[in-house]
Amino acid sequence: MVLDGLSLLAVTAGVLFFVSGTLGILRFPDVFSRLHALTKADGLGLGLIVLGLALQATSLAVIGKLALVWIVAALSGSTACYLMAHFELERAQEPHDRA
Amino acid sequence: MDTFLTFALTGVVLFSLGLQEVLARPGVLRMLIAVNVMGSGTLLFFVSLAHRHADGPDPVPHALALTGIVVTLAATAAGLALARGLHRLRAEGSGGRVEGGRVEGGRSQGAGYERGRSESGRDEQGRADR
Amino acid sequence: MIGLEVVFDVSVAVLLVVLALESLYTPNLFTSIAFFIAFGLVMALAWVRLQAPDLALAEAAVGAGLTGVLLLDAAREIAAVRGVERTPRSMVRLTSLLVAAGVGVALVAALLEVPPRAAGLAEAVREALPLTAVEHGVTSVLLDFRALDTFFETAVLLLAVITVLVLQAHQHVRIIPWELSASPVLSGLVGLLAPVVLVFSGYLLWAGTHAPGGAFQAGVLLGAGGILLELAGVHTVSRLPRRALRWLLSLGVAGFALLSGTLLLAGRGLLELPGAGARTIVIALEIAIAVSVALTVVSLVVGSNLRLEPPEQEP
Amino acid sequence: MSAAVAWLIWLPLAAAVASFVAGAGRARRALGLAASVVMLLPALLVFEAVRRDGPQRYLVGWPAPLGIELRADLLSAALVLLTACVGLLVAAYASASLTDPPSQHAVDPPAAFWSLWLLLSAGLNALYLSTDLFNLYVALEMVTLSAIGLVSIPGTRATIGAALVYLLATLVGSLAFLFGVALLYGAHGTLELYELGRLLEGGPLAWSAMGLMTLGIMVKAAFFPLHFWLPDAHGHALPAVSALLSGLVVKGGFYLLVRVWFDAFPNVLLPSFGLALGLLALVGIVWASLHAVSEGRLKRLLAYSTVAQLGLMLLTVPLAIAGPGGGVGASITPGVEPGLALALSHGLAKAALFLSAGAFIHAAGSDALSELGGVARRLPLALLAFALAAWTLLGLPPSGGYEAKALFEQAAAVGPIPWQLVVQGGTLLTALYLGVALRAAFEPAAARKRLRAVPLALQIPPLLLAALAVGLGLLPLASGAP
Repeated sequence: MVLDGLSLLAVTAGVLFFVSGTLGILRFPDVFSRLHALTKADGLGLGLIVLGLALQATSLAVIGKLALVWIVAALSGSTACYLMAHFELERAQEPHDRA
Repeated sequence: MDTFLTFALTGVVLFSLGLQEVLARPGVLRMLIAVNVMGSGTLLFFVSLAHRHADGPDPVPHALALTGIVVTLAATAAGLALARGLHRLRAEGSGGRVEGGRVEGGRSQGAGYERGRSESGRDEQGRADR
Repeated sequence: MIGLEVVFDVSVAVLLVVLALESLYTPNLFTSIAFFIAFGLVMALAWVRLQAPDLALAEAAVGAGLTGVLLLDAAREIAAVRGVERTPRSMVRLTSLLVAAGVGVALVAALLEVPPRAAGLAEAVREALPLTAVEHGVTSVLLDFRALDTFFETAVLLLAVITVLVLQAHQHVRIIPWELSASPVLSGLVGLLAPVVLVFSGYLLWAGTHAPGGAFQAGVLLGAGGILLELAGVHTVSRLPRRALRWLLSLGVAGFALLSGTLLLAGRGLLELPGAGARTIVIALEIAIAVSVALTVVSLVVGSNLRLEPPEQEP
Repeated sequence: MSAAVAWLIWLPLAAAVASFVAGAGRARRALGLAASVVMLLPALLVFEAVRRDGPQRYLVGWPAPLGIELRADLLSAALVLLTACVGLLVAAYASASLTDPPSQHAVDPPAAFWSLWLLLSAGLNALYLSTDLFNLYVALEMVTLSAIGLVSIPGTRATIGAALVYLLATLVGSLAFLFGVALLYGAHGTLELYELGRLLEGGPLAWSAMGLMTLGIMVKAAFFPLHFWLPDAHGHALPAVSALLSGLVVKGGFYLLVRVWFDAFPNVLLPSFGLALGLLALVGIVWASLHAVSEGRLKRLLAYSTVAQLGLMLLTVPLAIAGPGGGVGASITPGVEPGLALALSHGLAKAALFLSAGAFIHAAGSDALSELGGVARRLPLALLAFALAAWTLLGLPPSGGYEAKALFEQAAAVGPIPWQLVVQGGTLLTALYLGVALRAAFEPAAARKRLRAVPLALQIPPLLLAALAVGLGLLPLASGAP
């Protein structure tokens, strides 16, 4: 029973972080702060949800797969965020040539 | 409102939505998006038919839907390549030199690929090759 | 707790329709594609709800991923220049609305006539499954019962690639120049991900015989890995010599042709797998399909005639 | 004997891979030609087997509901034979007309013709032989994508634009067809055509499934009013490609409509459906023929003629519905003989027309009718082919077209509506636009116009095709009921 309560708690916390990430995108003024909000909140949110699910997991393999999902998602998320920020930085300096 | 009916209805709605947008003839890219939505609707309807039995879904629609997804991808990829090709030809046609793409002579103006066509470049090559 | 499942189904269904509406009716093309990608991902969720994990794998990789990349790249080239969106005249929109609504109503009427409780071919597959080489229902249908469909499907993929390559030969389709300088972060990620993608697509291929997975999902995943490598500046597919590329692209159809040719010569049906050794045949066939799908995917997205060295003369 | 059915599908696919992979352009051409020649053998064997002892069934792997079965009756065997014959002669023309530039790209456009043509013939054979509805959908996609690839080979703005419109239209059509198939699977749990024919009764599901599938087929076969993509696609493509498209691909759509209407929905068919289709065909014939007469370019004229001739072929549907129903096991769907005869003679004649038009354009350097002056004297053989093919389309005595008209007369005499009057009217209009084309060829050559020499290899294939079209009349197809 305790495990169920804990995982429920973890998953709701995760969802809350996702919601805050989405709020971040809507509210923040420019690309960089939006990227920041999105990557941080979603990365942590996913981590919490994975934690919550891991508690329910029956075998170690499932926990391993969940952890792999989280690591790959976090890695690719932050790389994408870096690339977008890098591209935006370059684009922001040179004048806009295309609409 | 079990799973079958919910997703079957969604399939019908998506099919009609896509059909409506295609018939409204927006730009090429939007038509391809609309066609993909139609395809997803059709496959969703097909697979929801597999879910009308208590003990486990029927694998045949799943396999057919997988084939459907791959066929839709092939057609969309071909359509997008044609759309980009048409766009570049229009840009070329209107005098805009195309940077990057190697445009040799009359080649990209549409070599008819028929032996002995009037373009000089084509004749020598054809004859030399015989 | 049955209510919760229905709530979840209905919310996924509503989300699908809302995303489709958004994707079809937003004026800006890039937003429309973004919503289409989201639509693809929720579609994968719908496949999971319909207990079709194979389709969820394929939809997420193909529907959202690949089609999204192709659309974005085409939009970048087309919309960027033209910009203005041609808004269809109201008369055309009205007639299309009427026609679509008519079709929708007819289909709903037809749907009501579909028997709500039917097993389709589920029992037939379950009974015949032990006789086939694989335990997983979907893979047995794809590669044993309806192998002819899959044979034609690999031919359709080959056709798409031929059309795209013909256009690239005309230099009409400018290959994505990828101004992205191979930044250290990207090559770092690709360095980490490439082996994972390779191992995981191998696992997906192997799992296909007894669990969800199979040749197409593994092929698309391998293709995605190939695109990542091309993005990071490691030119694998585009450096392939033309002859080798053509061999690999047609490996799927060639594998099927080889198999069915030998079966015909042995007096069996066109795709009537022999009892003994059927499992190895299916696995070999899946590897051939996966490789050709992967190469097709990379050729469709990145294009393969990035000739860095001068065109060599064929023998 | 029925193994020949399997070879009919295996051979083009294996040859397509071989020619796609082959290095030098010459090797691809040789493989393509060789495959087209060898294809004749199984086609003849299957036709003979069907003519002698009725429809042939073939199990690809597992039996029907789970697996896919192939079935060849007289209708499909005849069209498979048509595909093989026309394909061989068009391949001969293409190997003479297409250049082989040294290979610089993964796929060099002219070399792609061969693998695309072989995949097209595999798709058509599968379309004619398969009895599984989803398999028919995938075969349709094969036919469409290979046709689109073939149209876009030259890479000019006109061909790529036409290929794009063709793709978008037929993509919507195939999804409509697929939704119809899904409905039928939902209702009866099987995809086998003839099994569904026994189970399906009238009702909202059957009508909407039939409606969707018919819409899909009409778009893919370019039946009036959904034919808008055809004139550009057939009008701008290479002559060899237009011959394949107008001669063969269009017949696939006609075949599928007949197969789906008469074998999947026999109990759902109402005479009013046939009437509606007949009226659409009537309007289509008149509309397309008028367009053809007013057309300034030769290949577009022939493309509109295809749309008009398709309308004529469709007239067999109302006749067959009104006509006496036959047993299910009949070797050919009863009442469809007129349409089949016209399809065969039109296939041969239209391919001959396009190939001879190719020879004319090769000489005159342009497709416009005004430029074709003096071609008649310079290219007697090609002109003879054009005239013979026109002779067939007009249904004059010894030709295949005459047989078709005769069959139409017999069938229409029974039915309530005098469809044969429409056939005669259609033939009159055909005479009009073919006359326009011939007159342009007989114009005296303009003074400065220098016509280029045309190798014999470009004139022989159309002549053979036209001869076959005329020779078709001598076969006992019409007289002896198979």
